[in-house]
Amino acid sequence: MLNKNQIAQRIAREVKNGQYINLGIGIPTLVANYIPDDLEVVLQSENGLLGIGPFPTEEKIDPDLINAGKQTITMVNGSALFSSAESFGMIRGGHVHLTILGAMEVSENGDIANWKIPGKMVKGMGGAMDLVASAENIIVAMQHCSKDGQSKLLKECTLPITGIRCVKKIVSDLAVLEILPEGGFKLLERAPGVSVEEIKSKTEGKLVVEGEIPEMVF
Amino acid sequence: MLNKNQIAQRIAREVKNGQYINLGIGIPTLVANYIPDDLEVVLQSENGLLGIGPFPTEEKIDPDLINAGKQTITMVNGSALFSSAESFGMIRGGHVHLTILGAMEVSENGDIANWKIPGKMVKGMGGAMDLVASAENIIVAMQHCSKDGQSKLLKECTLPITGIRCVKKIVSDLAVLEILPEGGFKLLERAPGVSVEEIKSKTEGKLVVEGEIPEMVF
Amino acid sequence: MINKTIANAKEAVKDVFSNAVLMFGGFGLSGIPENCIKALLEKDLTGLTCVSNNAGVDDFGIGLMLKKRMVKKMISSYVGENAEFERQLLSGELEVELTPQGTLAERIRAGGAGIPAFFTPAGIGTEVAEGKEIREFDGKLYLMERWLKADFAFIKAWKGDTAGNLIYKGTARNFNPMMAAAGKITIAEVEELVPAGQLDPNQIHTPGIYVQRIFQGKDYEKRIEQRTVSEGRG
Amino acid sequence: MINKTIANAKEAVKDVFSNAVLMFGGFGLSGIPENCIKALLEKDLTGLTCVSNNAGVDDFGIGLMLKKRMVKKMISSYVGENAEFERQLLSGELEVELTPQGTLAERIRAGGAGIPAFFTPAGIGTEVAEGKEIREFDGKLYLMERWLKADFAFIKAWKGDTAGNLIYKGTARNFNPMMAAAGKITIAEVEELVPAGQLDPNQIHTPGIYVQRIFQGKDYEKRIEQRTVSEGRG
Repeated sequence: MLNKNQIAQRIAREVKNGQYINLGIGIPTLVANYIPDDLEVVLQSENGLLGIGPFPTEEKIDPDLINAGKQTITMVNGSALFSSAESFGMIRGGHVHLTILGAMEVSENGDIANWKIPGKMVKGMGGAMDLVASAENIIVAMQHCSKDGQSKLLKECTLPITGIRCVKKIVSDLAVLEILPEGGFKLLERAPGVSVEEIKSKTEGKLVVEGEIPEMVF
Repeated sequence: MLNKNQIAQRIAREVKNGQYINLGIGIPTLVANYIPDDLEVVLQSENGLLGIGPFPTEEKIDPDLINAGKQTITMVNGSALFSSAESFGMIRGGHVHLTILGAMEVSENGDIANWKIPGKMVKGMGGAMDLVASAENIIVAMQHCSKDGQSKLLKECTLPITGIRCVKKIVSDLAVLEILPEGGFKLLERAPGVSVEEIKSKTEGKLVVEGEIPEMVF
Repeated sequence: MINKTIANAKEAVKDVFSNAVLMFGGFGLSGIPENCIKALLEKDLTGLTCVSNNAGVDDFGIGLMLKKRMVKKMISSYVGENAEFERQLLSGELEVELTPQGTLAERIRAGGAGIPAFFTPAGIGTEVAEGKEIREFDGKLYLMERWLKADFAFIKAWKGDTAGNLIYKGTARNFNPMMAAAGKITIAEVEELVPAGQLDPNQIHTPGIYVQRIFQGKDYEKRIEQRTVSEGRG
Repeated sequence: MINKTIANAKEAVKDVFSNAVLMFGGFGLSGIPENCIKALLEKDLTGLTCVSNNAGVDDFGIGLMLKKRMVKKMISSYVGENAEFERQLLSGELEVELTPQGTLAERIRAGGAGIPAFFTPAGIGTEVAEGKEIREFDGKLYLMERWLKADFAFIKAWKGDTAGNLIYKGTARNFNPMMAAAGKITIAEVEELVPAGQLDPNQIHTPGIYVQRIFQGKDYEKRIEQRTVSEGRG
């Protein structure tokens, strides 16, 4: 089983040179730590920045410079600042190449649920619905099962949907899976020590297993 | 009969303190020369400037600073530059208080035709259709009759329309007229030496004359 | 040049009325009109509709207006981290219209730019799409969203001039520029107010045409919600 | 930071193909991509659709492309002052789609921002509205307009950096920022190209994400259509 950092580390391998990337809150934010130095990529913060740098030192904290998670940040050389309308124009217009975000549930046709749990206080969707409706490539970081062992990779989502037919790939604590255009979770890689059988038993939606499934190496 | 400069001078009297104004090409451009110095107004150029100043001296000509008529211009203190989308957002959003433009024909319900003559080369509407569809107050500068004596203040426009029910006031070479909400040209003022009878005979659309019609003073 | 300067926040909010629709710039607590919010708290206002990406926190920003029961309805994209908000929402005192963040930004931009409706893919297949017109363009589904406008828009900028031209700083820009255009009366508070002519016309983020009142604010707290530091370079 | 720099205009236009849809920034002759237009003239291209507010003049700008019969269709708001244009239009060699200037700007902005359609009042009651959906919102009539996108967008900026960030000057900004976002491949030519990090992030007009190629142009003529001077102050 992968821990949060390993999930982030594995997702970082999906990043390609020259990409503009939006990282969601939580595990996706950790992905930035694992992007190889020889790749030139630009991180977008949907509250109005291209070119997120590392967190600031204490002396460089600027309340006028935060990310979408409201954390204090810095800018890299070549950054640009803009309004929220411009920012979501970028997102909606397909200019961001890769979106990485968390999910509570994903269905076998790529629907995602990550914004609302019935009966719990609604916090709001923030920019998630815009991101999932617009990005050409969406990778989800998530736990394969709930705490009580229920699969979160489903035939159909049970929670309120954030977006439909949008997720391209999932990196869970157990596996890397691709969503097939015709529907179904295609198993690509296993977490170290996790068997295909375990993944099968913990995937409620249609799992497609073809040939040998390699184990991830860290 | 008013000459072009007098038409501009008369229109300038409609300008109120604090207004943002878009001046069309031709006579409307001349209006700027007659706005009293004690009025603070801002002139918008729809190609992306608020705060048009006077024409430049030879040394100050800047090819990167032109008005919508492609003339070299200057900026006043407090100017702002912006894109064409922002500029027409301003216009469409009703932020420009007063639009002054020329017309070939105006109908008694305020329709305006000023962009196309059938059989002649079409140059295009430029920003005129956006302006007339959006401005809360539109004043037209025009000749009352064509060169062969035909009225240009009509029951209905014969030329292709630029916008409907939008003109609020007309300053022609013969008169100042208001378009009534229920339709009709209400005569407000006569040009020096022009009689109500002459205006009547040269206005094809419904002319409303109530009481004494004062003569303009220059 | 038209002079939009007023004395202070109190004068800025003098004619704000109960049941008005108000917009507040800011993302989280960054770029919020602190001075105007304080001045509004001094007034007896109820039934307000507030358009703001977030709802402040319990003891700062719009959270304070919620506490005073001034707000009837919030139009926002994310309202987490606010216990008083949650209490009022669950008790039915407060109404909330949750809107995807990009849709919210675009609805406000549309309000300022005279676009009564537009199509966006955000929310297709979700409860956000319920009751809205769905249409296919070029093989993809979109839903129709309407513009948003306000009686008063409260804007926070870094620098401003007496003509109402504004320059924002960092990510404190966020919703401020669109809201400036979408307010019938737009009130800008700035950290530094200069005479018209001192700001480079080429660097203006919000042209003064959108701003009816401007004043230099004071005592900015600029609270940080998630103070995050790194030990290394930064 | 991603480096978008290329050597020159020739390299910039290397993959432009016949029948492509091209956008050209500029209003009149101000802010037009002079270097790229020259480089395009060196190529054997036909059947182009050109989106540009104007069509240049007979001997400069897009007018030169018309002369070479490279253009099949123009999408513009105003095409006056171009005799060759008139000749080709009357002879049926050239097709023109006239669009109100604000609608043109907004259609391009929509193309870049992922808005497939929007409503505008411009053109209601005119021939522009023919065949378009008309709808009433809040008591006023609007017509629906579609987005515009391009295979290649040619942008002229004042300063740019290697990351593709752009700053325009004066009214030479005009259509450039929206077109930068609406091009599948956006090519920016700038008067001054600097390393990433030298432009203030707060003053960027076009973020580099929209720009695929950037180079420093040369020999800018910047022709003036209406040289107008005053004797007095200025």
